[in-house]
Amino acid sequence: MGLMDILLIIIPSTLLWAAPLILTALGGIFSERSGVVNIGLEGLMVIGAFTAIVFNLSTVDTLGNMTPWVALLVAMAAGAVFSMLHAVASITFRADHTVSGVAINLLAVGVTLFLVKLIYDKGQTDIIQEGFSKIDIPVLSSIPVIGDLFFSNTYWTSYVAIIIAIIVWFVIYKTPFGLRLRSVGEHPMAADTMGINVTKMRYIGVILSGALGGLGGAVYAQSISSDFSHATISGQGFMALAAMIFGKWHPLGAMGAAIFFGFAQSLSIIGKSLPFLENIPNVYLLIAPYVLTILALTGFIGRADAPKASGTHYIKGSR
Amino acid sequence: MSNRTKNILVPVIAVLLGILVGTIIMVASGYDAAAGYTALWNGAFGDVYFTGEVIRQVTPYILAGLAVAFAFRTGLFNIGVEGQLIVGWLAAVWVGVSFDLPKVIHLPLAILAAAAAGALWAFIPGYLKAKFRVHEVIVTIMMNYVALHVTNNVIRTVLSEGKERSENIADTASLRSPFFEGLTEYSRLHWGIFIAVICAILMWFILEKTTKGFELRAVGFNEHASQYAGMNVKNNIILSMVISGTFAGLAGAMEGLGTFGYTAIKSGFTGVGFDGIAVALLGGNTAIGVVLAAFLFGSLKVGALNMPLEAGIPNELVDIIIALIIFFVASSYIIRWFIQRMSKKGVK
Amino acid sequence: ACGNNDAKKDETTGDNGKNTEETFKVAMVTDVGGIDDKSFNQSAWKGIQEFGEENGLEKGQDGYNYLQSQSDADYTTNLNSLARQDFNLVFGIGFMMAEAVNEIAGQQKDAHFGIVDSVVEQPNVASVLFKEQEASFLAGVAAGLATESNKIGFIGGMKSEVIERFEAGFLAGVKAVNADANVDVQYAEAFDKAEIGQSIASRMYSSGTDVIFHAAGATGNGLFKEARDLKMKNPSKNYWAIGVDSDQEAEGVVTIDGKKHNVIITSALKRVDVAVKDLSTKAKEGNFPGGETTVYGLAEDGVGLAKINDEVAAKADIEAKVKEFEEKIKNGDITVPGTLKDLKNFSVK
Amino acid sequence: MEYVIEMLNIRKEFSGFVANDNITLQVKKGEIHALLGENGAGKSTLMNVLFGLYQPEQGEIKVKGKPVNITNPNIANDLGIGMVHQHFMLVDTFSVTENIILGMETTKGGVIDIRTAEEEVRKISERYGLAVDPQAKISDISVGMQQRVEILKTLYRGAEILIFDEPTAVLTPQEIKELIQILRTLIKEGKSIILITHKLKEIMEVCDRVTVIRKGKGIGTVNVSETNPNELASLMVGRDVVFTTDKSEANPAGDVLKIKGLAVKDSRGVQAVRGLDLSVRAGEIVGIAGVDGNGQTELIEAITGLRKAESGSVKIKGKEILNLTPRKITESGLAHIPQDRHKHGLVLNYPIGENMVLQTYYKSPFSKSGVMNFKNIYDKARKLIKEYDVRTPNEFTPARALSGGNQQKAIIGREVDRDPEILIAAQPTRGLDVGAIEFIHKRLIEQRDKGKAVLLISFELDEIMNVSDRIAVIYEGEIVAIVNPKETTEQELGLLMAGSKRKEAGEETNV
Ligand SMILES: Nc1ncnc2c1ncn2[C@@H]1O[C@H](COP(=O)(O)OP(=O)(O)OP(=O)(O)O)[C@@H](O)[C@H]1O
Ligand SMILES: Nc1ncnc2c1ncn2[C@@H]1O[C@H](COP(=O)(O)OP(=O)(O)OP(=O)(O)O)[C@@H](O)[C@H]1O
Ligand SMILES: [Mg+2]
Ligand SMILES: [Mg+2]
Repeated sequence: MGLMDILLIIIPSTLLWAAPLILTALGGIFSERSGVVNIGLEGLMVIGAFTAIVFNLSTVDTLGNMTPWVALLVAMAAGAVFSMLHAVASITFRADHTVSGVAINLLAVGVTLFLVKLIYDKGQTDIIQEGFSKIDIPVLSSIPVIGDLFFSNTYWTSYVAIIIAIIVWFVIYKTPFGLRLRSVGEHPMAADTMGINVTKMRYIGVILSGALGGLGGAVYAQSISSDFSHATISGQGFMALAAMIFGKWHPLGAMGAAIFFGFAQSLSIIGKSLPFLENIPNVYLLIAPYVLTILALTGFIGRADAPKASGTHYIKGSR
Repeated sequence: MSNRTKNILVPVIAVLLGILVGTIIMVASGYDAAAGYTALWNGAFGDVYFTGEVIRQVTPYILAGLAVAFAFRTGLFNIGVEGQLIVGWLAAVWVGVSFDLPKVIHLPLAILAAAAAGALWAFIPGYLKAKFRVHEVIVTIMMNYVALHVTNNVIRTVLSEGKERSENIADTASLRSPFFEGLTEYSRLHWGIFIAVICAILMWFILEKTTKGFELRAVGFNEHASQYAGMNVKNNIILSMVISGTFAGLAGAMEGLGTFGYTAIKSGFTGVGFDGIAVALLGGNTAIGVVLAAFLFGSLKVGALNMPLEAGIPNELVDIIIALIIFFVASSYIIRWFIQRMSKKGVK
Repeated sequence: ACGNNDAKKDETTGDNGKNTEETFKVAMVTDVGGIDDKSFNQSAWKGIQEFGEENGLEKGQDGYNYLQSQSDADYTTNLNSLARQDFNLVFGIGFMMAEAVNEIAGQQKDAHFGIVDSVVEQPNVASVLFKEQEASFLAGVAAGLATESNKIGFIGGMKSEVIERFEAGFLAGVKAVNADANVDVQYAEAFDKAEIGQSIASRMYSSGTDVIFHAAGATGNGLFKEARDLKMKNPSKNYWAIGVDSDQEAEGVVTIDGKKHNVIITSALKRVDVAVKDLSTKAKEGNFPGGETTVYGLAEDGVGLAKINDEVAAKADIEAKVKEFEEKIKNGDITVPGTLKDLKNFSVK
Repeated sequence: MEYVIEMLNIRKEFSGFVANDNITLQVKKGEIHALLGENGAGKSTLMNVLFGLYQPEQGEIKVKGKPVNITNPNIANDLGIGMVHQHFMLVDTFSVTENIILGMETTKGGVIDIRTAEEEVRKISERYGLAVDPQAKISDISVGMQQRVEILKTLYRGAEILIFDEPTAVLTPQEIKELIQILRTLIKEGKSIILITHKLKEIMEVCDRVTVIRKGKGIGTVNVSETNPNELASLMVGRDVVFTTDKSEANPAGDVLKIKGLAVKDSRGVQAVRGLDLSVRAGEIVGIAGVDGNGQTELIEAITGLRKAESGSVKIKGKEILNLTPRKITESGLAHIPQDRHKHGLVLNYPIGENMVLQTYYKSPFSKSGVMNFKNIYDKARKLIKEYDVRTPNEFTPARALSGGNQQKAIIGREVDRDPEILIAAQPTRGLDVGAIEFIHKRLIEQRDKGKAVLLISFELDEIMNVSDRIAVIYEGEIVAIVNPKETTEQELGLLMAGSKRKEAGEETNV
């Protein structure tokens, strides 16, 4: 296999893996930038995946090939609503953010599987007929080399994820909303004295994380698993969390980290057909993505600092 | 109302609220809630067999909970308990099947091997955190996956010849107890529960009573002040992870030497390590809290298995209740506020 | 050793008078997959349901039932619960449950157990094995004849004896009909990771493979997804997949320009339902094969191949060859290798 | 006379504790009005009420004669009230401009228009003489600069009435001079100012009137021209206060601490201490005077083992301690009152009692073979709390809940009680009221009189002049002069600190 062939397989596969992670990690960024630790990303993805699949299955007859797109929106809404539990608990009720996040994860799995059994009377849903499929991006895919590598045999959702990452970067670093959001996560009291409603900003941050986490789950379900069961989301939320930290709470950094994870994963699968990797025992390829991540963090990324006030409660008038 | 009473009242109210909401969900979904709870109760305590199974399940929960709690108390978040548990399980079984020794040596050796393996697995994130300031959360998540794949590989290549499970461990390495089995109509209740309880006492003692514990907690709260006070911050971070990993490895030994008696390739995580996070948090990261929370969790989890059979209710309902209880405990501020109001009214 | 149990049994008998003699109750314990895993749990449950219907039983405590495990640690508890509920026959579905069945069978000596995909040597346990290799051999025949590129893929879940039988049989089948074809084998090391299945399939298809067979549970969902996606994008090309365990035809439907296509050639069937029903019937009739291992192969109708997709060009050819080999296997002319070691010495003459 | 601000009969409680009890404060237009009181008297609370951070239980606020209800900082801003907080309200990771415009961003098409904003900030800063770099990141600029940003924040919002809560506590003498200049400019531009400070000298210098509060109650308002520091101090404390600490002649003996050729780099890798020589003898207090950023922090950190030194030698009673661990150094007889009490001095989440044994917990009688003896620890803590007048509900209260002054007293108690050969006191009285300062100075001198060596690092020239027996002036990482406080003036010290004059230090250091 030539390099070009290898890249032709690895790049689309990388982007496919990365898309749900990017979206969910962006959600995490909104939440943590506002000062609320969100370990419940996994649960939010579960909600998104569940909602998308159920919505897709039940409306495909009327919505046709628009179904997956509408399902994304519905899943975002569901994620947003669900994340309000986290917001209420960790902001208004002053719950420990981590504890509340763990509860979100448990609750999401419990509720969705319970509902699947209630609705379908079985443990997993049917396969959706109308999901996201491989496409060649119009125009761009006809660019020589680059078009083949990056814009062919790929999924719209990967580009949606990348575009959203850029939008999130813009929102967080260029708009008044972003400035306020970050100030609330760094120094809520300072923000308060500047007339910014800390509680409101934090609620928005968490709800956005719910929407994006739901979107990530929905993208995963509709472009990869095609159904929903107990195993649909199994650890992707934690990988997204890792991508967020790896990317130093920066939208483009998180995107890069998610793509790196996707790349390492694809490499471990595709490695089998690479001449220089084919004789390596399978277990090394299997653990490579994780070991590479650890090495990358140790070697050249080093320390990453969370937003200063993340995980803390802002109580007016206390120090 | 004294603070102490409140501290006890809060989790109790949280549990009651969780059950209340669980009832509402059951009724709203058209299930018979009374039958559901009866089935849950019977599944956990209706029979000595099930009670034995509850305690059997509680055993690894206590240890996994202690592992998470210990790290938490020293300012670290060990999401890697799952991976440390898996390698502990493997190490225990490896010793259990590979040696031929008298029980007094074999069993302790197998347990120690598990503890050491868990400790080693936790040492890596601890070391990287101390030396390179690498976030322990990511490293422990990654180490979980590495543990899964590596142990599967070892089971296939070292513990068997391409098979999916190891041999059964020698009796001399087993925690199984004919006495308990007789007592509980053949549940898998084993001696491990004593190890778990001893570890809980140990954790309490280390953290609350020893100078090392004083240091570990101080480092968790304020690294700068600890350094100023002459404590070795880096070593303490590593030590904290190692102790946490030791507990996690022991949880693996409970599975390997007690519940199962062998190890098999896994296509996914056992979940015990992640449940340990919930146990620790529910238990307020204290030793006694962890024991109680593990007991609650174990009862619910084992009891839940009976719900579909006896009441036709999906056992996920119990997961929902557990999650809600954690929510309510976490939101104890609002419960305290409520108690405050109620008791004030009472005085008037 | 079971004084307690005996006492308990008597008590129950006294309580409701309903007992073994009147209704014959069966139940099964699944692994975490549940009874609709589109794989052997589902198939086993189908067998139990059919048995129940034929014998006028109802789902529930007094007829037929199942328990789903939430983790490996639950197998024992679930088996025990069912035995204690006086189910006359309790199945453990999957080789991972062998140890648990062994243990409980040792304790509950009066109850009867079945174990699928493994052997448990206890007088009150009937073990069920399948000759998966025979089904996958036929799948291999189909693949070998359907391929145009002579590149075929096999995706395994996790390495185990059962999956090895699938692999060995499949390779043998391909070899039997198409000496030029190469089979690219890759294991996902997971039964529930669709994205890994999809990436492996993507790799295989893009290097020219046109038929892929999977024995990987839900990981195989990714294979079907990839095949459907590629087909939709490139309707003129062939991206075939072969299903496993039950007839997975439904997973392969692609609608292109309003017309339905299917990317699944066929499925290698493992009729756990047949075996479970068969054993239950035997047990009910008092012929419970305790302590024995029953192997279900083509001859016993325990494995087989689903019907061939009409869209496959070589359909007639395949059907003919499959029929031919079916006969040969049934009458013992061919012994399909069940391990990779046996495969080396295998040849069709 | 017209008042811009009138706070009438303000009462503010914190769950039962009355922080402000019927206080009245009236500020005239165009004046600098001082608010004076001990630590914990209720000054910050009163100002937080005015700024809308707290709601008073009782009382009335009038702005320019009109009754107002200030329920949040936005309303205060709209009324033209701005506040420079005691603890800076700045986001470290933001630029100067971002901090200033936060909440009132200039936008163009929904996007922050940072260029225009920077221009605006530059204009305001020029007008009020507050030179700052609008693009600099907060974490990169000095405390003095940060304070200017705080002032700019209020001006950017068009504040007419500015509240300064202890602005000079964190500034160097140079910066204080500049701030005073800024205050005068502000008044000239028509603003009114409320100034909280513990430094009577500053009140006498810039203020027009002063309102004194004591233990939450208003004591009264006086014209500065009609009073003097002594009167103010006794009004504030409720008794007479001695300013220049009485002390006898020093009786120095042999060297306890001897530093030779010490070289240390700061965290950015810049040489901060360059071949510094200094010795401190038993029975004397050596004060280090210098402008912030001349290597004081690195010097202390190197001596105490918190930072690795490049080269040189530090000896305690002849024993080399350079680059040993903090524990070894402590055990060699060094005690250290750290400059940043929250970062280094205390584990805020630990009970104050356990903080009392932060360095000695592993020793008898506080522990035995690795097991703590909490009874002995808390016995000790109770003793120290009493002896050092640490005001806390009890020894089990978390250190976090104590006021800054009491936290500092606890640290001093702990350090002095260890009976060290050498005590290093870094900014020991920062932010404390005169009563507390007096107390701490007495303790330092007590140590000296017991024949111990004391090294005092402070930005407060008064403190250095009053307490030290010898003054070493640090400039760019070197000791450029050693002077006798009795034979020098603040002017001369100021010049030395600015590096414009060098005195032969050689023979004096080598006594
Ligand atoms: N948030 C709060 N909760 C409870 N009590 C408080 C709170 N803030 C202040 N206090 C109480 O009010 C008193 C006055 O505090 P305040 O901060 O106003 O003092 P201060 O005069 O500014 O002191 P300093 O000179 O040290 O700044 C304190 O002694 C404290 O007991
Ligand atoms: N959340 C709180 N609960 C109870 N008391 C509080 C709280 N926050 C502050 N306090 C009280 O407020 C007072 C704080 O005083 P303050 O912080 O003004 O001291 P300070 O001398 O100004 O500190 P610093 O020296 O750091 O400037 C303390 O007496 C403390 O008991
Ligand atoms: Mg104050
Ligand atoms: Mg103060």
